[in-house]
This record gives sequence, structure tokens and C-alpha cells, in this order.
Amino acid sequence: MEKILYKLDTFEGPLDLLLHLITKNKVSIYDIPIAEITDQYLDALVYLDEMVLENSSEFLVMAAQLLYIKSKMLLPKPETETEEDPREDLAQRLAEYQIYKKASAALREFEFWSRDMVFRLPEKINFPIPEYDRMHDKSELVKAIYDVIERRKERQTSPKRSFYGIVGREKVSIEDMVEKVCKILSKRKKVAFSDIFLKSDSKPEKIATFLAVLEMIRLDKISADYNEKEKDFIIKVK
Amino acid sequence: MTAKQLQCAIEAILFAAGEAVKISVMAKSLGVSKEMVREAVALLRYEYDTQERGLMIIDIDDGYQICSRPMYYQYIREILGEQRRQALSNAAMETLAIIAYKQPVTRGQIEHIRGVNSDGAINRLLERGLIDEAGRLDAPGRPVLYETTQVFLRCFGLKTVKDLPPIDLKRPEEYAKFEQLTITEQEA
Amino acid sequence: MTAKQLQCAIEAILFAAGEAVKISVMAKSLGVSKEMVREAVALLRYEYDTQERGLMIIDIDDGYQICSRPMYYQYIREILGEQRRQALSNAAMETLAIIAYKQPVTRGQIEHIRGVNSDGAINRLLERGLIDEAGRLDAPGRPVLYETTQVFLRCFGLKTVKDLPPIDLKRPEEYAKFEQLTITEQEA
Repeated sequence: MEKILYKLDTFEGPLDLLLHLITKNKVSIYDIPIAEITDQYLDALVYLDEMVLENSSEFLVMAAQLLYIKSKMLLPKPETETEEDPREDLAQRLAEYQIYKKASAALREFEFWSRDMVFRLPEKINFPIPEYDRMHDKSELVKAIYDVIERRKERQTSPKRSFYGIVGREKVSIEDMVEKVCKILSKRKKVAFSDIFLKSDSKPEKIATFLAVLEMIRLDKISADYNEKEKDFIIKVK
Repeated sequence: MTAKQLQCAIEAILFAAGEAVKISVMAKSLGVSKEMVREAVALLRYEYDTQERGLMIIDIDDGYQICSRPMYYQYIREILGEQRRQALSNAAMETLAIIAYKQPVTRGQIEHIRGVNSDGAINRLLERGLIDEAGRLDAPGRPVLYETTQVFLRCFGLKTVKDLPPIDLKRPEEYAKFEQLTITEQEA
Repeated sequence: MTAKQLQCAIEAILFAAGEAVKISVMAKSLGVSKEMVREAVALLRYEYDTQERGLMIIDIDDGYQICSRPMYYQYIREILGEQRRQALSNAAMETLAIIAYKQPVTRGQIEHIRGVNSDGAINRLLERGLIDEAGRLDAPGRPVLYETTQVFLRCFGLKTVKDLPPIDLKRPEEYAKFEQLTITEQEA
């Protein structure tokens, strides 16, 4: 497979990247060849020219979702039930996203319509406006304070911000993590998925490790089977 | 009040307001019909336009707002030292489009559609005054709803949000196609 | 540029500036002599005055400023009064609550706590007499401090600000966060 260098920040998000792949492959949103597109999607993540951390967690969530759909489609379908196409939710999200992407392009045309017009602020008027005279319950003030606090919390806990605060712009290559996983597996025949993660120091390293494991599964170098007793995936060399 | 006086009173009102003033509000305060307000504005606008006056009147939200005529912008710019507005990022424009077409809408809904965290884009649009909060959704967590503002309308030259370029939000054909596809696949 | 165009350009400049613009500044930007600016303004003013237009030009400090004509004040007053008489918006209520609990507090502190520009909300609250200036903070820039007023107490049925409902009873954790937030900021 050819190596394509993607910059994640050229895509607005995982849906944008998926739409790009769908267009490139000239397939319909409503009939995605899921195996192919999943591979290409993972390639895009793996051969990233540069890991942009801002939205990487969302890109990973989508990777997991694609793999899930792929596995669901491989399972034999029960004959009696008219089961839903596992791709349906994704197709609808893509369709909706595509609509707004088009709308966004349409709006772009009007962006500078009033670029050369100056609007002024309301004139300072030299007569008194009547004093405020509505009655309010004092509980409205408390509610307003809680609203402020809540919004602050939302802002502060948003993944993007907390991410930047912790990791800055450290870059970790997935190749390095593939090597690391191989090294671990050369000493032990099998290892628990969570153990691999314990050995990762930072968030970017964890993300790269996750992608490395996905990539190795995809290339059939390792297997990952869920162990009920340990409640973990056991990684083995194939 | 003569027709000329009505025009001049409206000119004074639009100047002082510094924001769009609704036709109905002007009609009520001036003690005339809405039709008379519309006519007076049409005449005033005709005068402004034919003489290429420094001022211009635009329609916003069943009302009018006064602004400077674009052809004189170069002189204004030099004097006020105004920075030209920067283009919105793609993220901000996508977010704005979602809010414009779907308003009122919550942060969570926007994020679901875009598939990525949109806090930065939303904050940027709030800072620019293109969107504003529009109360809270009556649902768990009472999330804030967002809507577009008058500033948005006048920036993009829209009279109302109904003037947004039409997009096919439902696309029933495509959905129908999808259903067909699923059936064929199951048969196969 | 014709004499008429010069007039219109000056009209646009004065409108956009919203404050007095010096004759010398206009002359330079328009590439004409100061005398020509004076003449153009004289003609523009003559037109405004004889037609009793909504606008008026006043002399300020070797410059000119455009404003609305006093004879139309009654309409402006009624309409702007109407437009600004509305109930408090969410933004204004949040701003008011912050001022009530944290007074005296600066514009910058309010903005920091709310995370969005709050100038509009503060101006509305000032206009409606719900808040007032309370001296200046002894810090760089000497920012204005704001506090609530008697009007505020009356509208919320409070005798003094000590009657404000305590916030820490229901959610002590969050109140602590709110306290912390302002303290950290003052330290910074």
C-alpha cells in the first residue's frame, strides 16, 4: 500500500477524514466498503506526518468504531431477524455532516459581504433611560452564578484544553511504539493490553501505542483476545 | 408630519440607534403605519443611493440599520486605523453553519454533528458577536443553547435567517436509497 | 474627487468615527487642503440644516462630529427607551450576579469569570441603574470598580447586600471554586 502522508489538521475531524476517503474511493456514504475504508482510515492515522494532538482522541474513537462495524459485518447474520445494517448510524452522521459542510461552504461566499461597511455603536444619549423596575426573585442570582460556574467547568474540562495543559505539543511516532510493543512481546509471549499502557508515560505515547497495537492487529502480526477472567485483552504474537 | 419630516425623523432614529430598528417599533413611536415607514425609508434610500451619499441603509430582521457606504471605506480605514476582519477558520465556519441552520442548538449537538470538540470555535464566534446564548435547553444539565445574532445577519448580508442559502436538510432520496441497499445486501 | 464626492466621503468618515474627527486628519486622508474640508463640511451642514435632516454637524476642537438633530429627540428617546427597556438577558443577569456577590469588582475580573466579553452587559446594567461605579482598583491601569445600587436591592427585594442568598449552603464545593477563582485572579 502506498504511503500517504496526512496532516491531521487539514481535516476538521474524523468525519471529515472519512468523507475525504469516501470521495476519493468514489463510493456512496450509504454503502461504505467498510473493510477498505477502515484500512485506509487507519493508514491515514498511522502514517501521519505529524501527530496533531488537538483532536486525536476523537480520531481514535472513530478508529475503534470502524473496527467494531467491520467486525460486526464479518459475523454471520441470524437468518430470522432483519437486523439493521451496522453502518447505518455512521452513514447518517456522515450525511448530516456533509450537509453542514456544504452549508459552511455556501456561507463562506457571503463572509465578507459587509467588509467595507462600518456600523457604529449606539449613540450616547444624554437623557436618562428609566430605571430598571422589574421585580426578580433573589434565587435568580444564585442560579446565574451556578450557570457561570457550570460553563467554566465545561470550558476547563474540555478534552482539548486539558490535553494541551498536560502534554503540550510532544510528538511520538507510531513506528517507535510498534518497536516498543515488539520488544515487550519478544521477552514475553503474551501480555495484557493494559500492561502495555502502564509502560507509556504520556498521553501522546498512550495514543501512539494504541494505534500501534491496532496497526499490528491489522497486519496480522499479533492477536488480541478478550480474557473474561482478567477482564482484559491478551496480546499474543502470531 | 410631512413625508420629508418622516424621512428625517427616521434618519435620526437609525443614526442614534446604532443597531437595527424594527419597522413596527418605528411606526408605533412615530404614530404612522408600517407601510408609511417602508415608503419613507425607500425614498431616503433612493436619495442616499442616487447621490452616492456617505450613508447606506440595509434591511435586517424586519427593520433597518444605517451604515457607511463601501466606496468610502478606504478613507475611513485610514482614519480609524481599522484592521480588516480576518476570515473565519474552517472549524468556526462549520460551527457557525450548524448554529445558523439548526438554531437554537447546544454545544453537545454541534459536537455530535462535527465529530470533534467545538469549544474553541464556539468561543471564537461568541467573541466576534456572531452568535449568542439563547437560554438553556430543558434537559439534564440544562445545556446552553446558541443562536445567531444581528451581527451575523449584517456581516453576511442576510435580511433574516430565512435568507440563508437553501440547503436540503433531509435528502429523502438518499435515505430511500440507503434502505434499498440494506435490503439488497441482506438478500445477497 | 468632485466637490459632491468629497462631501459624501466626509459624511461617511464622520458617521463611522462616531466621535470628533480633526480637520487636518480628514484633509490628509482625503488628499485635499484643510480649506477644502471646511468648505465641504459647510455645504454638507447647509444641506442638513435647511432640510432639517435627521443629522447635524457640530464643531469640536478643530474638528467635526456628526450627531442626531435635537428636534427628533422625542422619537429617539421613545424608541431607544423601548429597545433598552427589556428584561435582563442571561448575560446581564450573570454579570449582575457576579457583581452582587463579588463587589466591588472590575470589568476585567467579570470578563475573566464569565469567559466572554461583558462590556455590553455592564453598559446595560449601568444604564438601567442596577450597578454603579465604585472608585478604582489600586492596580496598573487603575480599572473602574463596580458595585450594585439601591435600584438593584429594590428589584430583588433585598434590604442590604448582606441579604443575598448564601451560595455555599447547597453546593459548598462549587462555591469554594468560585471563591478561589476570584482570589487567584486578584493575585495574578
